[in-house]
Amino acid sequence: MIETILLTIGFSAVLAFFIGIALAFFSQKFKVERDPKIDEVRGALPGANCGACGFPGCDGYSEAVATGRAPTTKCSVGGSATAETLAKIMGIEGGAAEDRVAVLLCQGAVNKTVSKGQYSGIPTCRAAKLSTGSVKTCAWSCQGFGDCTKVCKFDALAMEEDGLPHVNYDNCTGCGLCVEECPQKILTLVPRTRVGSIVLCSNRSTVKASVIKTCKVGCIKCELCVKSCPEGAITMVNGIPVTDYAKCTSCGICVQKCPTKCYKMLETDVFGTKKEVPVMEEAQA
Amino acid sequence: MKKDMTKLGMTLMLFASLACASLAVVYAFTKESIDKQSEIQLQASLKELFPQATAFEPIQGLVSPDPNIKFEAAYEVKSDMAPLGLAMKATGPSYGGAATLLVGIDLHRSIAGVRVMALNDTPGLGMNASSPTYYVDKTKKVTFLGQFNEKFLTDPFEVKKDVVAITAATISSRSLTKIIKLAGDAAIAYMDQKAISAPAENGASADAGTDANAQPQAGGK
Amino acid sequence: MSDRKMRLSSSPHAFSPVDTPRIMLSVVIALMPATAYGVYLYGLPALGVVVTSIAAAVLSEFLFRKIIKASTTVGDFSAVVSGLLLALILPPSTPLWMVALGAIFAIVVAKEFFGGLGANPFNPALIGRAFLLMSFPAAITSWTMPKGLSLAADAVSAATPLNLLKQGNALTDVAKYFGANDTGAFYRQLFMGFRSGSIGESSILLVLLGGLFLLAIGVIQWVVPLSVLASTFVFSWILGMDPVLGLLTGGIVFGAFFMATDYATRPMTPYGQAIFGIGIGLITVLIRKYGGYPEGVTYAILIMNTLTPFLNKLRMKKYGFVPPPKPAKPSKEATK
Amino acid sequence: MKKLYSIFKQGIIFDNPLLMLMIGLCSAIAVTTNVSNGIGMGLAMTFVLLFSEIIISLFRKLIPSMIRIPIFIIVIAAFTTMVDLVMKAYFPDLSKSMGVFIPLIVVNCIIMGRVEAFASKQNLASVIADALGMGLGYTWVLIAIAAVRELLGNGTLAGIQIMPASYQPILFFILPPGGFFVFSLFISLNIWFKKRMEASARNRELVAKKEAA
Amino acid sequence: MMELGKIFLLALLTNNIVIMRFLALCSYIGMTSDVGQSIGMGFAVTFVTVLATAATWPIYHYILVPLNLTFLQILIFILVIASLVQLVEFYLKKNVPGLYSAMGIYLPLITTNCAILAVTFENISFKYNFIQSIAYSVGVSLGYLLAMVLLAGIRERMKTSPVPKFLQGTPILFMATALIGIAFMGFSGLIK
Amino acid sequence: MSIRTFRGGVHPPERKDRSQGTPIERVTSVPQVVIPVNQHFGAPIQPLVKVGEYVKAGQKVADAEGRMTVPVHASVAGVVKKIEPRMQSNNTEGLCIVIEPKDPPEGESAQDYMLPLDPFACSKEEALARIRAAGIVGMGGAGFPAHVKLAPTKPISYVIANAAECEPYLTIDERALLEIPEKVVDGVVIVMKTVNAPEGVIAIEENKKHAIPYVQKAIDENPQVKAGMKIRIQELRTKYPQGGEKMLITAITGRQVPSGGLPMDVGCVVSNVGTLCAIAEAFREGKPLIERGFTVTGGACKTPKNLVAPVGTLVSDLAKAGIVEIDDQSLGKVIFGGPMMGVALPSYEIPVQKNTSGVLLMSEQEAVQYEEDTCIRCGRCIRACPTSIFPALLAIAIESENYAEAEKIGLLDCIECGTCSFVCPAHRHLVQRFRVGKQVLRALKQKEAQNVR
Ligand SMILES: Cc1cc2nc3c(=O)[nH]c(=O)nc-3n(C[C@H](O)[C@H](O)[C@H](O)COP(=O)(O)O)c2cc1C
Ligand SMILES: Cc1cc2nc3c(=O)[nH]c(=O)nc-3n(C[C@H](O)[C@H](O)[C@H](O)COP(=O)(O)O)c2cc1C
Ligand SMILES: Cc1cc2nc3c(=O)[nH]c(=O)nc-3n(C[C@H](O)[C@H](O)[C@H](O)COP(=O)(O)O)c2cc1C
Ligand SMILES: Cc1cc2nc3c(=O)[nH]c(=O)nc-3n(C[C@H](O)[C@H](O)[C@H](O)CO)c2cc1C
Ligand code: SF4
Ligand code: SF4
Ligand code: SF4
Ligand code: SF4
Ligand code: FES
Repeated sequence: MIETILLTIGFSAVLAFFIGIALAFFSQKFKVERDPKIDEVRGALPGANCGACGFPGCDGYSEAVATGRAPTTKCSVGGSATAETLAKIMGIEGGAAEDRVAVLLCQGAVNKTVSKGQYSGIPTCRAAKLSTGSVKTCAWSCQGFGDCTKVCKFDALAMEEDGLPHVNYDNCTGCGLCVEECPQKILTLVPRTRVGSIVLCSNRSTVKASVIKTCKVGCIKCELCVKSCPEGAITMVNGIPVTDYAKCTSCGICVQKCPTKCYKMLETDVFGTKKEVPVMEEAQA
Repeated sequence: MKKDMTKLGMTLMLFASLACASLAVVYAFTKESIDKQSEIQLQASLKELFPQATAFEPIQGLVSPDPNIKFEAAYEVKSDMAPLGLAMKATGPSYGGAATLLVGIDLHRSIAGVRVMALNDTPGLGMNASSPTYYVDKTKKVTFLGQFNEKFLTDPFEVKKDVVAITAATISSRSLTKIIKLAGDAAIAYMDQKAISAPAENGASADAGTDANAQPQAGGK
Repeated sequence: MSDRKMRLSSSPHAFSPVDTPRIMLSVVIALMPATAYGVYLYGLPALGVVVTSIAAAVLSEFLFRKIIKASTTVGDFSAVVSGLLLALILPPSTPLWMVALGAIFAIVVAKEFFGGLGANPFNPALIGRAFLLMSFPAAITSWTMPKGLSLAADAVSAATPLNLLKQGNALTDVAKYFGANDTGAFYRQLFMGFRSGSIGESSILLVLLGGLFLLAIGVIQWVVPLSVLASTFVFSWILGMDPVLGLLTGGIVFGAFFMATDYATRPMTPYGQAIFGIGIGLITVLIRKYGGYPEGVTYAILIMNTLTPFLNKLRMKKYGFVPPPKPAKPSKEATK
Repeated sequence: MKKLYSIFKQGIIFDNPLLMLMIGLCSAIAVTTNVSNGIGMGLAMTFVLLFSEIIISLFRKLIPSMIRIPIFIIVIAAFTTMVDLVMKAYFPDLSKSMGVFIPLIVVNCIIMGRVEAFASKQNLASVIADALGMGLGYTWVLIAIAAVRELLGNGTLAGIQIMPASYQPILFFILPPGGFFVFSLFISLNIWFKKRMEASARNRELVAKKEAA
Repeated sequence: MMELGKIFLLALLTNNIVIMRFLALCSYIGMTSDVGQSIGMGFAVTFVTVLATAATWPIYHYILVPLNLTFLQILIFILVIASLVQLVEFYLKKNVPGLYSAMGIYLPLITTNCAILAVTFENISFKYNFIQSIAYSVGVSLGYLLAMVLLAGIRERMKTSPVPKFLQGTPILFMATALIGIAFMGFSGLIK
Repeated sequence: MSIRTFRGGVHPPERKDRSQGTPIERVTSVPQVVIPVNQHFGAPIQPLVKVGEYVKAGQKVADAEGRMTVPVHASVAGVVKKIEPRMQSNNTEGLCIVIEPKDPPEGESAQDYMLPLDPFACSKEEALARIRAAGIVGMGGAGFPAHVKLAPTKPISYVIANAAECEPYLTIDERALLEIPEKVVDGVVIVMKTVNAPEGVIAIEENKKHAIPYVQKAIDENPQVKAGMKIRIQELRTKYPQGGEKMLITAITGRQVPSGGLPMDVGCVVSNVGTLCAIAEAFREGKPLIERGFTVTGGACKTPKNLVAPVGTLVSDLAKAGIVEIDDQSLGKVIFGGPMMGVALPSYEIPVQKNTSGVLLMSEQEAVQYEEDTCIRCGRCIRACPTSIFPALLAIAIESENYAEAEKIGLLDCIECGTCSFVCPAHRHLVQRFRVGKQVLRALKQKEAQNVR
């Protein structure tokens, strides 16, 4: 018995000693070959793997950052905090990534717009647009099949009863996936801190009569906003009024003047409204 | 770095030695019992086949005529020096791989009994061969292996003729029957060669008597 | 022009009248002669099996989809086809509760769990049969004599031709067992369908009739059945078995026309289908010759089902196919 | 004490190694053809888990991180061997029917996972709670699966005839595909259960919020 | 020769390590989301299994048995396999970087792959000689590869099919394996 | 003469009998025309006229520089009323010039045609310039600029006149063969001369066999043919999409247009019968493409007929004028083009364009629409697809967003003929999926190209 034990100990000691040395040797070897920066950068990223940075997931981006192939500000999910950390890791001055959120530039709820016909086909915005031009008579309207909601990885978009996607600004990270997905290009990224007025309509038709016919909340090109703005901050660009935020003082005159109520104040009407108030009820009131 | 590595090696060595040492202790305590296990099982089975036996002497030189079936061991069974028969441990292919049987052959050139040492067939089908509660003859409560008791090796040993098959396991039935038959034939050849045969009348009748006690239904055959 | 909304959709705006229910019904129709003959041969028990199987299949599909709150699909009749096919490949003496269990397993586990019609990777009816075979091997391998053969009014248990052959009986003996004088007569008898076996497979003639009907109306294509039958014939022959008998027994014809052709589980591409069929024939023959069972169509088809996703990759060249420019390897050729 | 209990509870359902974490699956299905095997395997596994965790936790400060994996392996392997030897010596039948699965405890992902994630960081008491919780979580699932399979597939439980004699065993359940089948349903059941628990927790939260407001 | 073929086929089909013997399930579930990946993993495992057999069989028979240390089998084998994996990784990285980038990501997963350990144990407990052990290990690991690839194929198919919610994810993979298993029952009895 | 065809395809119910027998009717007076500025495949062009301006029929009203542009002409003489976006036959709003007919001032002609040009006396450049100046685009559907197509960069061995008209319902090409075969033949010889092709083929489906004698006669009487030019008639099996140019080329020459290639890669030029007539008119009469023939039919159309009307005529105006009687009660779907490839529109207040070959007014019963079921993997689509791509597999690849696989299967080779959707027993929206898929794939490729740069 003692013999067995001694033999065992001797044998295992020799074996383990060699394995220990070998392992230590290998792990040293690996250490040298790996760029520790990649891991460090990877560790600083939020790990959502959303691809908004334009690289295949967080891993791809961290490699690109570590090798200096990509700027440190591409991760919109992590926002400025991440950008700063990355900049620190890379030892460079980091411009902060802007903290933005998605805003839907259309208020064409199903009860405010006119459908073009009885569409039947693949229930996605892209397919509907391709086959019918637009399922509503407004060619710029939200198609209402929620392609955008399907790509959002942060549960920030949901189709509501009114047939429009609603953004939950608490969840939105400004990754812009929805903006890219929307075939109508009516979602846009707006800095979270932006103040001022914005037109929630994308109808670029120059024919006033046709806008009136197609949508109750469309911009009818009356240009009252342009004319009424005391700061001269609003100009018509391509058939749509555009606010110059450098000039806009949030006085709210344009919002009041707009006959179809498609001009809104970002800080109160857009970001201010909580999701609990569905647009449908507002319409009935 | 070198020092580092040596330190790591030493730590690992320490752990390994400790682990192995404790293993060695456990091993030393269990060794005997493990080694005995298979022997115990074999002895127990042999004893079941030949209750009066006092000695099992390993014998050599039995070769199977079928390359698929191997005789792993053979024993001459004795009761106080008087031969009782042979016991063969034979392995051959069955439905789910190798099957190992212990076949006892008595001096009357008939099967004294069969025990399963290893079988890997389908549970509920082929495995029923080793089940003590699966009866091929429900009225008489004869198990699949039980039907071989007292069966003379001059019989044809053909499934579905003189051997009742396990339902839906004809393959297992046939393979096991074949192993039994080959083992039996080889044993008889050996006995003939060594001129081992039933000694006095009374001894034989005593044998038959005990067997009949163990398997009362076999008396009908 | 009125205010009514026009219909809008992508082209085309016209559709063929052949839809899923119609296809499934045509399979049922094609199976009718074989079913009727099976009922004629084995009487009420066979009818019971058929009715139970179809009812259990349809009902379980309906209830399952209700429970998971999916749309009801019994209207496409695919469950009827599966249920009927399952019944036809079971022995007529199968206890009805087993039949029902098999049908439920087939529909719920093999089909609905995977997403329903068209999404199942394995042939539901065959999974049902394999499930029963492995669960109750005794019941699913006990056959009865057709009534007409024996004088007894009640079911008489019997062996099937393949069973007898597997047990090493000579062909002539097997022929005698079925009351045929010589092998020629025996072949003819097998072809016409007077013998023991599963409910639907007895008469090769009627099965062929149904199969040809499906071929004629374009529900199935010839590639799969032909490759199955041809490879069974060829491989039987190569392995030294009677190739004609190989086709006449063991449900290979039935399997080739009705089960290997199952849309959801056979490959969709012609090359894939050819290999699929050849594989079925080969595995069937291998199982018959070396396997644990006398008959292997069920497993042959199921095993080939596992390869379907890969066989689907064997596409033909598309129209105007231009081979992608190969990375030039002139140096090697030059040295040769 | 409460903390220990919650650690213990975690392994039984919410972080059940088999159903939720889905590690250590191999042994789970293979040995569950009857309940005795399930119990034996569960206990063997719990034993190895418990003692490995204890040892690692005790020595955690002495183990250099660079060679921690080999050391874990050595410790686990040592205990596994002990179980193997003991079973062979005193439960030969059980040992035979579980075959290679006892030695395979050594690569069972559960043990490695727990040792790495838990034992190498926590104190002795939590480690024991964790090991027992995980072990019990593992064992009950094995027994439950085994019970279903044995009952339906053989009509018995732990070898004792339960179903009436007229019951026709459905062999499918004790054959390998039946193992996968039963296990699959177990997982989906557990996922469903967990989802329901989470939903009701969320509901409670919402209600609480509303009441507060 | 026949014997070797039988050992190989039994291990490959009839007693398929994953489908009939429930081993290596972790990577079976984890690494089959696409066919290419499953093939990569399969070959990596095949390579390591054969190597492990070639290493452990002599160790057992020429070191442990003479020294009467067979009870150290588990410990020694697992250590040998773990080191082997590391060694292979190191070697590939340095000398065959092409293969490494294709196979490297799978290697760490292999250490805890129970199939490899099972094979090395069974080589001993089935009393195989060296050549038979190699045949067995090739059969088992190609069986693993086969199972991986088959499931990957079905998974690819299931990507677009409306699997009921309660089965989505892992449950349906096991369900698919159950059905593959039913199909594989056809091989049972084929090779005896 | 053997009947030729291609692999795959279907034979949907023809329904041509409804309008087959009615001779072409010329519509001359319309209350207004709405002329979309962009009617061609290529770069957009700009209006050249202002609101209130008086224009003559045939006067150029919009044009722009650029190879892939084609001018647009006023189709009636009158006053430009509006220039604004209107719904066009492709379901989108686009800039249209609205002209109200008005007699010209005393003494002036209402027409502003070019001078006739002898195609056999002019240079190739002059001929192409004439074809462009006449505003000719492909009238078979795609609206591809004819002057671009007729300036191939590869040698051409066949000029094929596409008179297959494989779409159900449509009969206008058939009527052209019966009524003005000489113009068709003239068009063929002009094109042959322009592209320097040795052989011309007029491809006719079997179901229009009765037109062959007329065409043969026109061929025999054509002076150029008499002078040695070679034109023959090829009969084709009646099968959709026999008129697709790839299928046509394969049926006639046995050659396959390479993936991603053009007909000229296999030495062919394919032109629709209407296009050929328009070319003939542009040379012989100097008349730009301001009129086109089309079939108005469908279950909700009480007066199925073949019409020739000024480009820009609103179908609703035809209805108001009683030229076409429409059963508004049963009308369910309005389609510009044939039932297999046409575009469904929200109303029939839509102008007829240069590439409008038919207006289908389908009744509700005809215009059935189905919910999509899961694919039953029957393989019908695979057998029917004329390009031998695998629609069912392609759809799966797209659904699982595996665009690399989709491209490999042949997404970009799909000609969107709709055969697969037609035959699908599960009513899968296959073609629509491929259209969307193409769009996404192209976007992905573009993105990739940008990333590389
Ligand atoms: C799942 C399954 C397991 C089987 N297991 C066995 C077995 O263990 N032994 C056997 O001889 N046959 C087994 N078989 C095979 C059949 O039961 C048997 O080969 C065949 O039906 C011939 O049986 P019979 O002639 O007894 O009816 C099995 C079959 C299946 C489907
Ligand atoms: C499609 C199909 C598949 C079948 N598969 C099997 C099988 O795998 N195993 C089996 O024993 N019988 C199977 N059968 C039943 C057999 O064909 C047959 O009833 C039995 O094996 C004896 O056949 P025989 O008449 O050719 O001897 C199947 C029948 C059909 C129609
Ligand atoms: C599926 C399909 C069907 C077509 N059918 C016809 C047809 O019947 N007649 C026709 O003239 N052009 C048809 N075309 C258009 C032709 O492919 C081709 O574009 C046309 O003949 C070229 O002539 P064009 O440029 O003069 O229009 C079809 C195209 C496709 C894709
Ligand atoms: C030609 C044809 C063959 C079929 N064969 C089978 C079959 O063998 N088994 C089955 O369960 N269903 C069969 N079906 C019915 C249906 O396709 C089956 O329920 C699907 O497999 C379910 O997805 C068949 C249908 C057709 C049209
Ligand atoms: S915003 Fe765009 S993507 Fe979202 S539902 Fe509307 S049209 Fe679709
Ligand atoms: S709403 Fe749009 S921008 Fe915001 S997180 Fe979702 S996808 Fe990204
Ligand atoms: S639409 Fe495309 S995929 Fe469908 S049949 Fe036509 S070419 Fe083939
Ligand atoms: S025709 Fe429809 S159901 Fe048939 S394979 Fe094609 S897509 Fe699937
Ligand atoms: S791979 Fe076997 S337990 Fe994880």
